[in-house]
Amino acid sequence: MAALIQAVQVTRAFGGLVAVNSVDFSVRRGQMKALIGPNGAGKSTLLNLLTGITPVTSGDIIIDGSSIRGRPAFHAATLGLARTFQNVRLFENMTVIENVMVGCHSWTRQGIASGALRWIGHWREERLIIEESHRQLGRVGLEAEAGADAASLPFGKQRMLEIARALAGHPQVLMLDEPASGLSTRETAELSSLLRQIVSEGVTVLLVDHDMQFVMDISDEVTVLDQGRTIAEGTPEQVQSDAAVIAAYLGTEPN
Amino acid sequence: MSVAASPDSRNVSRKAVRRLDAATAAPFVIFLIVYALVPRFAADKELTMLIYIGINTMLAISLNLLMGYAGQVSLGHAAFFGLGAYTSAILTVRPIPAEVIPGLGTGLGVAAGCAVFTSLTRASGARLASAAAAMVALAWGSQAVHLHPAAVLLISAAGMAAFAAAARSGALMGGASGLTAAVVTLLCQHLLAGVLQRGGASPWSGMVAGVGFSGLVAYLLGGQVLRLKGHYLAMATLGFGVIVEIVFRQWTAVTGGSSDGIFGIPVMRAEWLGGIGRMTGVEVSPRVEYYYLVWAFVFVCLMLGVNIVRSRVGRAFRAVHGSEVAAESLGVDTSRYKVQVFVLSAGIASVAGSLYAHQAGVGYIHPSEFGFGVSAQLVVMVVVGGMASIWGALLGATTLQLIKTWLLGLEKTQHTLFGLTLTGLEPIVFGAVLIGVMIVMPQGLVRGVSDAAAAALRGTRRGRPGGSG
Amino acid sequence: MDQLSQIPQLIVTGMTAGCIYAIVAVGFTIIYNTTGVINFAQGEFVMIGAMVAAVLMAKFSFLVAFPAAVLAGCLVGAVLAGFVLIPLKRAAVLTLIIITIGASIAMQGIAQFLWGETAIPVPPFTGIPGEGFVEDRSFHLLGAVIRAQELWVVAVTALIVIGMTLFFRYTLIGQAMRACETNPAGARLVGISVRRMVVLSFVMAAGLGALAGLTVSPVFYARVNMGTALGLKGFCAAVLGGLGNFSGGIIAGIVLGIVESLTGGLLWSDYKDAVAFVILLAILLIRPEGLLGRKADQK
Amino acid sequence: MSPRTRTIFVVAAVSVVAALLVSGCAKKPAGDAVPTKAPFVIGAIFSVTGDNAPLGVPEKETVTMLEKQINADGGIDGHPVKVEYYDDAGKPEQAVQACQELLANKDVVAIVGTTLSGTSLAIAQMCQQAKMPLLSCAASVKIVKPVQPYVFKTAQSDSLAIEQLVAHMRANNVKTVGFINDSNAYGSSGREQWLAHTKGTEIKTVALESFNTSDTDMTSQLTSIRGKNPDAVLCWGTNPGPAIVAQNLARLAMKQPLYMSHGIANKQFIQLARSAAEGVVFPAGKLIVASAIPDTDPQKATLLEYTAAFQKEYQKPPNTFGGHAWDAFMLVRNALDEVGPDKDAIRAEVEKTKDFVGITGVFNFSPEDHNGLTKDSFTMVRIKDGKWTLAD
Repeated sequence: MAALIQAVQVTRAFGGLVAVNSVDFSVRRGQMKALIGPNGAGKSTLLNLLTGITPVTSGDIIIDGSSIRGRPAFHAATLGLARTFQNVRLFENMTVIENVMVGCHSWTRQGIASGALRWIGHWREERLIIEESHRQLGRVGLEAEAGADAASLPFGKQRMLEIARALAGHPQVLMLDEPASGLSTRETAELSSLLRQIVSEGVTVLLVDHDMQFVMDISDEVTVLDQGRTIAEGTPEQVQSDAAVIAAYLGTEPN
Repeated sequence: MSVAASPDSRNVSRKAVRRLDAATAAPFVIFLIVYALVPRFAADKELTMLIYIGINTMLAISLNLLMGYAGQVSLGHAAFFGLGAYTSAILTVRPIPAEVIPGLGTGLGVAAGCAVFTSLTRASGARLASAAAAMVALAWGSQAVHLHPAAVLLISAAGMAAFAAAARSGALMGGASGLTAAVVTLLCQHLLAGVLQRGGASPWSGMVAGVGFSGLVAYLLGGQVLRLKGHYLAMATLGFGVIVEIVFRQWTAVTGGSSDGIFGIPVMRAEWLGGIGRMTGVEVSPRVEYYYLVWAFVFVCLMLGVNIVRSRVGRAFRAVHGSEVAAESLGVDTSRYKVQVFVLSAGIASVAGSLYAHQAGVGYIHPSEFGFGVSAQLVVMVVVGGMASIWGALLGATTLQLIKTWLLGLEKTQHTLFGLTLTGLEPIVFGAVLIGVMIVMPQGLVRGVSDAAAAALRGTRRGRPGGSG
Repeated sequence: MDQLSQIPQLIVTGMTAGCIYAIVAVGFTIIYNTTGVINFAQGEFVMIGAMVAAVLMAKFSFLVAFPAAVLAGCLVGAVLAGFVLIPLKRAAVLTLIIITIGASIAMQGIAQFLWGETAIPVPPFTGIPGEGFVEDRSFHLLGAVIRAQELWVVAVTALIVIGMTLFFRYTLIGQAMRACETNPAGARLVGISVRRMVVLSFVMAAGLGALAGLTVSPVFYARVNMGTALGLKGFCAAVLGGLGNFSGGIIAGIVLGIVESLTGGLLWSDYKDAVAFVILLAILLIRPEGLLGRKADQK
Repeated sequence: MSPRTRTIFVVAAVSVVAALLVSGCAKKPAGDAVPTKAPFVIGAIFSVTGDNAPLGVPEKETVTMLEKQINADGGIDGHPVKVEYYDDAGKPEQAVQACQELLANKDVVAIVGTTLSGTSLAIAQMCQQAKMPLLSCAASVKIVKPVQPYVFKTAQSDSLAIEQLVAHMRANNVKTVGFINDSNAYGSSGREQWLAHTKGTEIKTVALESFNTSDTDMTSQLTSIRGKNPDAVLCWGTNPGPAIVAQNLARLAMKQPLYMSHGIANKQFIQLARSAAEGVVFPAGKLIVASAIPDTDPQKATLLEYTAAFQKEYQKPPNTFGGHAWDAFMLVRNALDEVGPDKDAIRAEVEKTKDFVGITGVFNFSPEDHNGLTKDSFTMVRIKDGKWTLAD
């Protein structure tokens, strides 16, 4: 199967610091892929590169056949990428459901005049947006909080809301940056089942985490990053027994 | 916001959308009733005050869209207000001197060309500046040798195409922008000369021209400036505002400068709106008619504002405020929406400016009315009313006007305190009120008062079981 | 070109204005660095220093007037700090900015109420006592006339620059103030009282402003409406120098003063005041982090 | 902020407001003599605050003084005079609202003011439509040209000052002039008038510069003028700008004679400019040289009387601007005396006024001339030894 996301010899330097160093990386369609590595390995940077938020210093990123190099960050979303953030980035000035409604932005079209003058297209689309948003909220169990201020949710629910918001855009790929961090055991279990369900619906998932346990349970394939380079790639079992991985983890983090 | 909870029922969600809109419609109905009836109870004095409140409300709405919703601070908003007022006034009473027209037309043409160029190629900074320089050179060159208009168009388009190709920006896009520049230049020169010949345009066309001009300026400026954040953006907008005011003061040939300003600006008429007054049995003076005109615009702005913030694009604006990165990750073209809200905001401010210039019984503008102080006051109106609140803009503008009127009265009665005549108190009280409101109700009056009311209500409820209520 | 021979003179006068912009910029920077607030009342501190000095000079010796002027500035700074502090914890930056705008309007109003709107002449520090007034000494240099007071302005600026550098580099309090903005929570953890630092920063900025005001008042006169323009230009300088960057602000301030003077003298005096802002816009668009600021951190 | 501090703050704020309100309700001390008839109400709008307060404050002080005087003398025909004061802070919008307040008061028979041309122009149309006599104290000729029946002004048009200046320059063989003006309303108006007046004459303007009201140094502009080497420098502005110009000029060692406008006709200029004020020549109303003008001058007595009264009331000398307000107020007073509180009659009466000896000059109004002054209302003054003397 062709790769949905392909990073070719991607490098990113901040001043003198090379955070990601000529990494080749790909995600296949329908996969649940994980990207792991100790703290400071460059995972989040790589994710930011893949989603176009941070421009690459060199190399190229191809999503569904087209390069996003030099394109503005929102372009990746129009190609079917959606993501969540390590430290949740909700729109705190909006309600829960409005957050998800923004998520529908990429597949809706009504412009400012339509909204201002309440043209027929606005009504039609707004209905779709509300339906979709409720569906996504229901899926993550936030239906009851739809009208609440997003900032008032407890942390665990904020994470879920962020996922719902990302899914509302009907993405081909969902990228999650440390989704399990800060979640209780019960919440983590719920998250696992939600992710499985998402994959079963045909959405590709890319997980970034440093928590091996959580990742190993659910992913099909794992890439391990350390100090900006790929050090291992394979099934969870292969990776877990990889000497370099063990060294990297033991060397930096007594986990 | 109460949204029904059955996700799969189309019926319910349709109702939900409708119900939301019905809920927001209620205040408008009240507004319309009050709007129609006010002149029955208000004299000229109150109407004048209301006209100013109306104009300020429009300004506060426009700034609130930009600042409260999209999170882009502007400390130079009075500039757009002024551009609207001056464009309107100049076209109606102070037609531009003939010798300035070629240059002005060229300027407008090049600005339009730049707008097309930057929107097609996303060029900015130095690249845009060099494109502008190329267009200016082409325009001057072709005008200096008095070519046939068709030749001018051709040369301009071809020249820019060549330039763009050389600068690797795409020959086609360069050609399009060159063509735009030439077309707009010729058109503006022709129109301005026509206006000069006829001795002035009508106020309505002045208003339209003002919106067009302010929008163009906002588009060009916004595309560049809105990349900045926080204090830098505030500073850049402040700088823009100051520069525009200085131009109003100093470009005497066109703006009349700061000695006499522009006076004798004709009134903007709307007889049919006066009809509302006649229906309620009021004698319709020019001022009453103007009141109806201004508040009709306020109504439209309130409605557009309320509709926009609750639409797809409005949510995108607010998302930009919440988190630009997150918004981008959801496919929101943040730079585009920032420019869009900036242009929209400038357009509304420009309309307010035209209404200000064409005011019945006054018809006077002066550069001092569009300076930094006014910009700061607009920010205050927005914040006092409440950020991200369209109706709050109305409240903010009203509150400030009431304070001003109260202070005006203070001078008249010559209060004394401890033997001192209290005169010139306005700035002191005004400053103190600002600080007070910000400390006590940093969320603005709407939130502040409703929070306080809610707290009081809770207090009495809590007291009731004890029997003390 | 006779005009070119005017350049030394233009530079000298530009330098005087530039020094004041620089000191105002330093005031902005001090407050910005400890609180993250842009203090729009900074220019009014200059006005207060100048006015208090001018009013007192009429009756007392400079030995009384100068300390009193600086003290008055510090006091007003402390009061303003109080207003900013009350909501500081939960307030948006914009709220704080508006508080300073309100304070600036009120301060001008109070000053006008107390002292009226007329400009007050102030005798130069080292002048020749004349008939009813003190005439300033002046020197000739490269075709430019330099007044003694202008040397005082430059000297005071230099003193402030050196003082501030030493203060922030070598004193504990100075370092503590810097810690507050970078990481208020951390600062609190190690026992720094953020509140006290905020008050201190306002007091310092106000005192410096007042010092600048009294130094420059013999050249510019003392006027209650002198603050706004100086504040805005100083703000320009602070931004051009890269917000939060001391030496940047000072250099930018002086350069701004000189460029302004040169443009006014050689090109268009009508648009002299726009120069600072045009430069500001241009620089912001080309280098958003300011002329001398470091590249924005890439977190 | 703890709830307690907030409470304290609110209480403090409320008490301040309450104090203001209470003090407003407190009865004002009654005047010396209280005539019993219904008062005549006159509106007054001046720029008491803001950049133009140096003009507006003496105007208001003059009117306050006259109000007191008239009431002490038993009022006009037994009616006390009541003035309603408004401050427009130099802002057109505020002037419009103040004017609207006055128009709403049915008792107001005339409006005196405003201080500035801009604010006067902003309310002129409104007063005309409401048929309310307006006696502006501002200079711009556009206030009364074209003539609107209800709009008058008592300040001399700048053109009259320029006529005097030009005459003096001709006499002293000045052919080329470097012109510099404050970019505020007063200065730009002077510039406009100057250019219009000297266009096509033998006096050439070789340099044209401007500065801002809040500017603190004009060396750059003057340097540029020095480059053109004119026969004389003419500066048009109100304090302190012209004082700075004089000082900068002295320091640039420019030897050209320095002309100024009537905007510097007050002691402050001499205080500010110090020795640089020496030798400055400017046109001024006769007020400042009242004691020096010949006894035959019809204005002399009035001028000395006003100077003495003002000095007694406020312990400071009056200035030209206060004089404009004196003229405006007294014109209304005389009209009231003649025809009583009827706006149309007052207007007609003011328009008929002939040979009214005022502070600014001797007024002769007519339906075509609502200013009523000639260039004789100006005289040329030279500063000598820190004093005003009549220039030759």
